[in-house]
Amino acid sequence: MAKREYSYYPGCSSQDGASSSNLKRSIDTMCEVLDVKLNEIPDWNCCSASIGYGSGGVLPRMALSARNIALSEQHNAGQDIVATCAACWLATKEAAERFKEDENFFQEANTALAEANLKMTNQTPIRHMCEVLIEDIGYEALSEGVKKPLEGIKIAGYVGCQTNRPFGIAGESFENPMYLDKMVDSLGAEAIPTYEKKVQCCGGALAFSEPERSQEMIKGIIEAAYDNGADMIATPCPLCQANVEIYQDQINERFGTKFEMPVVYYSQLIDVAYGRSAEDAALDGQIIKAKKLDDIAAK
Amino acid sequence: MSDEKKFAAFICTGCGIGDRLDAKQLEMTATRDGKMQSCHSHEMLCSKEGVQLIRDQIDNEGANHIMIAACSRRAKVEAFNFTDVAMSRANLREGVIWSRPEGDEHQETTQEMADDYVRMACAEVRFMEVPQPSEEQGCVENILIVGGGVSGMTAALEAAAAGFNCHIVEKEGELGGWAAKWHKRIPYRAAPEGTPNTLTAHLPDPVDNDVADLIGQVEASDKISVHLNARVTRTSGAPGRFAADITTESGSTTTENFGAIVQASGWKPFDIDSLPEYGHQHPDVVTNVELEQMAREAGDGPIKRPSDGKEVKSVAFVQNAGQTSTKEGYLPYHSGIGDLISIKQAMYFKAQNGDDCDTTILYDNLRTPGAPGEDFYRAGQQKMVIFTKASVDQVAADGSGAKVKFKDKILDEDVELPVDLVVLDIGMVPNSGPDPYAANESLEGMSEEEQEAVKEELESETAVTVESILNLDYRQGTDLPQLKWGFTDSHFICFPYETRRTGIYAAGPVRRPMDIKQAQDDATGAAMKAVQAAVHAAHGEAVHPRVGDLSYPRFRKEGCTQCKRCTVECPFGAINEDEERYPLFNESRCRRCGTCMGACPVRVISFDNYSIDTVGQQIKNVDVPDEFEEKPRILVLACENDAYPALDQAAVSGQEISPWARVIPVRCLGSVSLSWVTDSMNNGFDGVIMMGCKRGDDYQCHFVRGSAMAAERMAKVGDTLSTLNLEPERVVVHEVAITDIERAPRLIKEMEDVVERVGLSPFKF
Amino acid sequence: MSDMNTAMVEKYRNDFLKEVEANVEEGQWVKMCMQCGVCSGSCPLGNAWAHPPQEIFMMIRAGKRDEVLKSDSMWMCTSCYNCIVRCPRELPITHIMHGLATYSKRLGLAPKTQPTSQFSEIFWNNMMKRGRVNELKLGLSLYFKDGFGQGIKNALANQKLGMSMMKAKRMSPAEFFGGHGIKDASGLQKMIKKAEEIELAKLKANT
Amino acid sequence: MTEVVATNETILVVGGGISGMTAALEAAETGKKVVLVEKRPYLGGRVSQLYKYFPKLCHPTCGQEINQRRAKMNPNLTILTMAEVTGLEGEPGNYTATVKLSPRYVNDNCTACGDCAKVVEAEFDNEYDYGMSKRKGAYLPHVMAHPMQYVLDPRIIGTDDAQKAKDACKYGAIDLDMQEQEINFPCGAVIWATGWQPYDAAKIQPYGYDRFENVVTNVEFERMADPKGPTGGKIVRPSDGKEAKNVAFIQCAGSRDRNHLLHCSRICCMASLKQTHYVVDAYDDAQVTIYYIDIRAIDRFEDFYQTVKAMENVSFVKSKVANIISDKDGNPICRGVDTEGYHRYENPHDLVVLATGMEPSVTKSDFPVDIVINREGFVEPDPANGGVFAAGSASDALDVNRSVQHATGAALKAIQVVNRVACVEG
Repeated sequence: MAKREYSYYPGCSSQDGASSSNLKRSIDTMCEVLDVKLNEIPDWNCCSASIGYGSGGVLPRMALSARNIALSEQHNAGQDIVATCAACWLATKEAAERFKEDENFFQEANTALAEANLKMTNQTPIRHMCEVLIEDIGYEALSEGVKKPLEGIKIAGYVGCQTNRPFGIAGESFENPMYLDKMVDSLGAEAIPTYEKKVQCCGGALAFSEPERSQEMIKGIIEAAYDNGADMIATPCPLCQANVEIYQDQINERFGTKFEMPVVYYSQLIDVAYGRSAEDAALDGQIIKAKKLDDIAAK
Repeated sequence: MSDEKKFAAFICTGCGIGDRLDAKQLEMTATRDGKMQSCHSHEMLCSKEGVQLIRDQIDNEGANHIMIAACSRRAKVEAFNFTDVAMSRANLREGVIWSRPEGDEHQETTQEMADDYVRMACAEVRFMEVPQPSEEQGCVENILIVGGGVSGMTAALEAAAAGFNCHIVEKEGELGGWAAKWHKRIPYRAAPEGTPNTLTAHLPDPVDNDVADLIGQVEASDKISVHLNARVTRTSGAPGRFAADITTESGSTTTENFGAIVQASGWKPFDIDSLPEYGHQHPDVVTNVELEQMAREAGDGPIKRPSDGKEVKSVAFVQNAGQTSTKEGYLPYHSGIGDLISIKQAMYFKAQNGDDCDTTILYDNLRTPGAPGEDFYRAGQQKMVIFTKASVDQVAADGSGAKVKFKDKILDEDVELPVDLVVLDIGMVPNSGPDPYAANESLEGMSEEEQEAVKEELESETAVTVESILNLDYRQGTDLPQLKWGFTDSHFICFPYETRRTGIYAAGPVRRPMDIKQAQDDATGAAMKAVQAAVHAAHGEAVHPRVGDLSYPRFRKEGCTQCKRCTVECPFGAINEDEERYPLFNESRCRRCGTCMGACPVRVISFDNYSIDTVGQQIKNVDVPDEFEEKPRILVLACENDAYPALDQAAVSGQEISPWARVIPVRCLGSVSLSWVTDSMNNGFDGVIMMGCKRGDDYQCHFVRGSAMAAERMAKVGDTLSTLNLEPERVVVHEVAITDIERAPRLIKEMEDVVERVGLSPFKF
Repeated sequence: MSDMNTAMVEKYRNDFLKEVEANVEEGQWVKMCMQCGVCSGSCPLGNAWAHPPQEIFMMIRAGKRDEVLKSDSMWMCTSCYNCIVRCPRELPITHIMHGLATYSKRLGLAPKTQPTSQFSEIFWNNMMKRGRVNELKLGLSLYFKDGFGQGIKNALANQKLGMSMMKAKRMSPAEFFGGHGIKDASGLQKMIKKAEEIELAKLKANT
Repeated sequence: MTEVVATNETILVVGGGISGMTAALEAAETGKKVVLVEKRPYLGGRVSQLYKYFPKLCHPTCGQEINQRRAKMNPNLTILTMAEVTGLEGEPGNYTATVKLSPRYVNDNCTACGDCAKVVEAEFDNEYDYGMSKRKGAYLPHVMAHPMQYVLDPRIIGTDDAQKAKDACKYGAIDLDMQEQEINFPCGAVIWATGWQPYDAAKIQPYGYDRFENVVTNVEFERMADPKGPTGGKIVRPSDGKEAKNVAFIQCAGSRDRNHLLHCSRICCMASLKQTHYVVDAYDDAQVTIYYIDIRAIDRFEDFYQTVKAMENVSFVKSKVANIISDKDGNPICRGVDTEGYHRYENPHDLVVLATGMEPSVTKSDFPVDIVINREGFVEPDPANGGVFAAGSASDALDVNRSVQHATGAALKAIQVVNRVACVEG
C-alpha cells in the first residue's frame, strides 16, 4: 500500500504540554500503524476555535484559517489538509466554504493575507482524520489490521458536536451518527449504537465560562454511558475528551455522583488494537485510567 | 325483441357453491318456484364458456330476462354485462356460502338461504322490464355560462376547445369580473426546476394581470357568444333541453337552448364596514380589494396615502379581518388566499414605494400552501416583508395614517403600531341565488306555527336581499342548493362536481373561496361535467352516480292523488307540476334514486328495472317457515352503495351473517316503500332492518336526502306496527357505512336477539 | 463607534433589521425566519437563554435594538450547531449569534461581566500574542479576570484538576514562560489588523 | 399476451389513484376510449389506504365503491394493472406509449375464492398496511381491491409455494409461466396522474422514526385507525400494544423544510385534525397535542379546525418540535419551545404521529417524456408539455377534493386534443 500523505493541522491543544497532547501522541502512533504520513503545516496558527468571535470579527477569524490554508498550499501542495481537532477542522472548513461562496470575502481574506506575504487559492479539501479513516482506509481494512481485538470492552461512542455538525461525516446522520460505533466494532470491542447522548453538547468552550451549566450537561453524558453499561467513552474530539474526563471530580462534588468513567480517543483504541503499548497509545495521559485498555495493551 | 318475456336461469357451481349447496335443488327452485323457463348450471359461469352459455341463450333461444345465481352483483360485473336484457343476480357466494359456516348442523339453513335468494332473484327478474331510454332526450351542444369573470371565461374557452358552443351571460357591462381589476396576480407556479435554495435565489414574483388576454380569447372565439349587461331571467327544461331567457338591461330577451349550464357567478367582498373595530371608515384604512385599485392607479409609481396623498412608507396588513370567527357578523370561514394576497400586495410596496417602505403582515396562521404558496412566502421574506404572529384588537385613526393595536403573540406583548396605511384582508362572499332549502333547514325541530313565522320572515328577507342567478322554473326553487355559508359547493369529497341540480355545475369562488389558478382549474372541471351532462342527456342516460342507467321514473297518472310528496321529496328537484297539478317528471334531471317511488303512498311510480314489485315480489317469495320450525326471518333492505358492499366485505373477510337474514339491495333507502315493510310483516317476517347511509350535516347518502327521507318516513312506522299488534322494535333503521364490516352483521344479530326476546311474528301462515 | 449606539430605532420598523443585515455576520438571513422555534428548542443551553434565537429574530424585526444587543443570551451559544442543521429555513443561526455577540461587543453594549464575553476576549488576546493559544495563561487569565482575590480562589478550586493534568503531561508550567508560538507572529498580527480595518471600514460605511 | 386496442383518439391515463380514476372515468363516460395504467395490482391508490376523509369524516371506500362500479360497467375503459409506462413518444394527437406489464401470475379466471392463499406458507410485509402487518405470498391486496383478483408475490415464484397455489386453484387462474411483457399502443393525449408518496420519515433524524417504535407516520396511523387495518382499528402503541391515549402530532414533518421538502404539503394540518378525532373518539380520557408552525385549514375547512380547537383535551403548541427522545418505558418525549411567549417543554406522550408530507411519486429522471416540473418535482401546467396533462397531486400537494377537481379538468384538456384529432380525421 502506497503511503498516504496529508497536510496535517494538529491545533493548539495538541501541542506538547497542552490538554490534548495525548491525542497527538496517539494519532502519531495510529498513523504509523496505518501507514499514513502526516506533514505538519509549517508555522500553523490557532483557528480561534468557536470562541474568538467576542473580539474577532468574521474576517479576522476567517483570515486565521486562510493563513493555514495558504501555508498548506505553499508547503504541502496537493495534499488534503487533515485536522484532528473538531474545532480546527470546523473553523478551517467553514472558512474555506465561505471563501468559495463569496468571491468578495475571498478577495478580502487574500488582501489581509498579503500583509503576511501569503496568498491562497483555496482549492484544498479540508478533512477530519475520521474521514481519512472511513473514506480512505475503510472499516474493513481497519478491522483487518487488528492484532488484539478489544474484546470485552463496552464502549459508548461519544461523537459530540463539531465533528458532527454542521458538516459531519458524509452519509452519517446528524442525530445518530454510527461511524464511531462501526469503528469500535471493527476493533473487536462492543459498541452501544443506542447511546442516546452521542451527539449531546458538552458545553464546549463554555465549560470554562459557564462551568455549572456545562457540567450539568457533562453529567448527562456520563450518566447515560453508565446506564448503557459502558466501560469507557470514546470520542474523536479533544475538547469533548477534556470536558468529559477532567471535570468528573468536580461533578462528583457538585452533584454527589461517583463517576469514574474513562474517556479515550478513537486513535487510542486503534493503537491498542493494533498491538501497540499503553505508552504509544498515550494511555498514560488519562486522568481517569482506562484500565481495560491498559490490560489489553499489557497483554 | 319481442314483447314476450322469456326467462332463463343460470346457476354457477364454482367457488365452492356446488360443494356447499345442492345445485340440483337450486335448479328445481328456479324452475318450479321461480318459474324460469330454463335453467343451466355451470361450474364456472364467469369463464368464457360460461358467459358464452348465457350469450347463446339470449341470442339463440330468445331469453330476454335472465337470473344469474352466482356471486354478489358487485363481482364479475364485466363478465355478466348483458345490457340488452333484464337481469337479476342471486348472491349465493358472498351472500350465502361465504357468510355461513361449514358443517352439517348448518347445512339445512344454508340451503334454505340459497333457495330463498334464487326465488327472490327469479321474482325480481319476472317483474323487471328491459329499460328503454326516455324519448325526452335531446342533444344540444351548447353550454350556458352564467358569469363572465375568470371562471366563466375559462369554462367557455375550455368547452369551446372541446367543440361546444357557449353563451356567457354577464351582468356587468364588461367581461373579467374582479380579477380584471387586480394590479397583478399571485404566481401560480413554484420556483422552476434547478432553482437553488439560497438566500438570493430568484423566486416567483407577482404575475402581470392576464385577464385582458383571456377576454381577448373569448372575444376572438367563434364558438362563444357574450351577453353583457344581461341576466338569466328564466331557465326551464332539463339537461339536453334547457331553455334560458337572457334579458339585457335594455329589456330585450332572447331565448336559447342549452345542453348544460355552468354557474360561475363569482363572489363579492365582505362588507367590513359592518365591523367598526377595523376602522375602515378612516381613509387610510383600506381593504385588499381597494388596494388593488390604488396600486393599479399608481402605475409603477408609489402608492399614496388616501388621506393626504403622502407616499406610503409603512403599511400594516391585518389578516383575517372579519373572518374565521364565529362571532356575530363575522365570516366563520377563511378566504384561503388572503395571506398570499397580502404578500403580493406587500411586494407592490417594495417595488413601487421602494425598499424603505416597511410592510408588516399581522397574521395568525399563515396559509401559503403547496409548492407555489411556500415559495411565495419565501419570496416575500426575501424582499423583507415582515411577518408577525398577532391577534389584532383594533384599527384606529391616528391623524393621517392609522394605528393598529395588536398582541404580538411571539413576544407576548401588546403593541400599538402607527403606520401610514392599513390594509384589511377581507373575506370572500359567494354570489349565490336564494337557497331553495334555506327555510327547510332552519325549520327542523320547530312547531308548525314557528315554522310558518320563520318561512314568512325568510321569504320576505330573501325577496329583498338575494337576487336569483338562474331563475329556474323548478318546483323546488329558483337556484342551486347551497352547502353552507352561501356556497353552492358539492358536499362530496370524491365528487366535487356532484350537484343537486343535474346538468348545472357551479365553478369558481361561488363554490368555495379560491384564487385565480384554482378557479381556472375548477372552471375546466365544471366545463368537463357540463359537456358530459349534455352527452348523457343525448343518450337518455343517467349521470352520476348511476351513470348509464337508462331507466327513469314511470308514472301511472290515473292512480295519482296529487299528494305532491314526490315533487317535494325529490332530492334533485327533478319533478315539476303540470297544469293539472300532476307531477311532471323531467327524466334527464332525474338521478334514478327512487326517492319518489319510496315517497309515493299510492305506489304509482316505478322504474323499468326497479319497482315496488321487483322488491315487493322478492319479499313475497321468501319461504317463511311456520312458527313451529322456530326459524325467524329478518328482512334487510340495504343501500347498494354502502351497506350492501359492507355485508359483501364482511363475507369476504369471513364474518358470519345470521342464517335468518334475507338481504335485498335497494338503490337508496329513500326508495324504500312503506308497503315493503308492511308486506314483509304480513308475510310473517319477524324483523326488518333498513341500512342506509349517514344523514344529517355530514350526510353520506349519495342521493343527498334519501337516507334522511327514509328515516323520517319510518319514524311513523311504529303506529302501523301497533295497529298490527306488533312490537315497534321489529323495524329499525340504521346508518351503516361501507366500512362497517363487523358492525353490519352485528346489527342483524341484534335483531335476531330482539326476535328471540319478543317472540316470533304471529303472522306466519 | 458610539455614534452607532444612538441609532434611533422605531418599533416594528425595519431600521434595526437593516442594521443587523448590514453589520452582523449572516444578518441577511434574519428576515427568513418563520418562527418555528426549532432552534430555540434544539439549544443545549436553551434554558439559560433569556431570549432564544427565534425570539431574538422576532425582536430584531420588532426593532428591539437595546434588548437584543444588551442581552446576554447569544453569549450562551456553545457552538454546537444543532440549530443550524435543524433550521428548516437554512438560517446559519450559530453564526448569527456569534455575529450579534461580536457586534454588541464592538458597540460596547455587551454586558460587561458576562463570563463568556470576558473569556472570549481573553482567548483572543492570548491567541493574538503568539499566534497560538497558551492554555496555561488562558486558564490563569480566566481565574484572575475578576481580580486577584477571586483569582486565587478560582485557582485553588481547580488545583486538583491542574495537578492531575500536569501529572498526565497535559498541562505544563513551562508554558508560563513563553511557551508555544508561531515564528511569524508579527505577520499574523499585521494580517489580522488588516482584516479588522477592512471590516470596520464596511461597518462605518453602513452607518 | 395482453393486447390493447387503441387509436390516436385514445386517452392514456397514467396512474389509477383517485385522480387517475376520476380523469379516466370522466373521459370514458363522455364517450372517449381510455386506457388506464396502474403500477399497483389494484386501483384506488393512496386513497384506498385511508380510513376517513376530512372534513366530513366519511369513508373513502364509499366513493371508491362508486368509482369501481363506474369502472366495471364502462366499456370505453381498459384497465392495465401492474403496469408502468416506460416510454412515450410523439406529439399531441399522435403518441406511442410503451407499457411494461409485470406478471400477476393470476389470470382473469380468478374468482377471488382465496384457496391459493390458504395453501401458501410464505409471508411478506403487507404494503397495504405500510408493513405493519403480514400477508401471504398469494394475496388479495385488500378486501375492496379492483380488479378483485389475487396476486402471486414474485418472491414465491420458483418455490414450492407457487406450485401449491397453482394446484389449489380450481379454475386454472394461476399461470406460473406469465412473463413480464412490453406493449406499445397509440394514444392522442396523456393524463399524468402518478400521485404522491409519503416522505420517508426516517430521514427526519431528530424525530427518530427509525429508532423509536412509538413514533409513527400519519399514513401508518391512518391504517391503525381502520378496523380493517393491522390493529383492527385500535389506537395502540406499536412497542407494547398499550392503548395510546396521549398522542402528539408533529406538523411539517418533512415539509416546509430545506432539509427535506421545501413545499408545504397542504393536507397534513387537516389530516392531523382529522386523526385527532380518531383519538378523541377512541378514548374518553384522550389527550392530544398538536405541534405546528401554522395551522393551514384552508377556506371552508376553518370550522373543522375550530371544532378541534374547542375540544378540551386537545392542545395546540406553536412550535416545531426540536427532537424526540424516548424514556425507558418507550414513551416518546417531545422537546422544544412553545414560541408563543417562549415556554420550553419536554412532553412525554404514548405515541407520536409524524404528519409526514407528500412528495411526487415520480422523480424527474423517471418521466418517460420530457416534462416541465418545478423544483419540488411537481408537474407544472405548461404548453411545452403538449398533450400531456398532469392531474391531481402529480401537479401539487393537493387534497382529495382538489385532486378530483383538477383531474376532472385534465380529462377535458385531453378530450380537447383527441376531439381535434377526430375533427381532422373526420
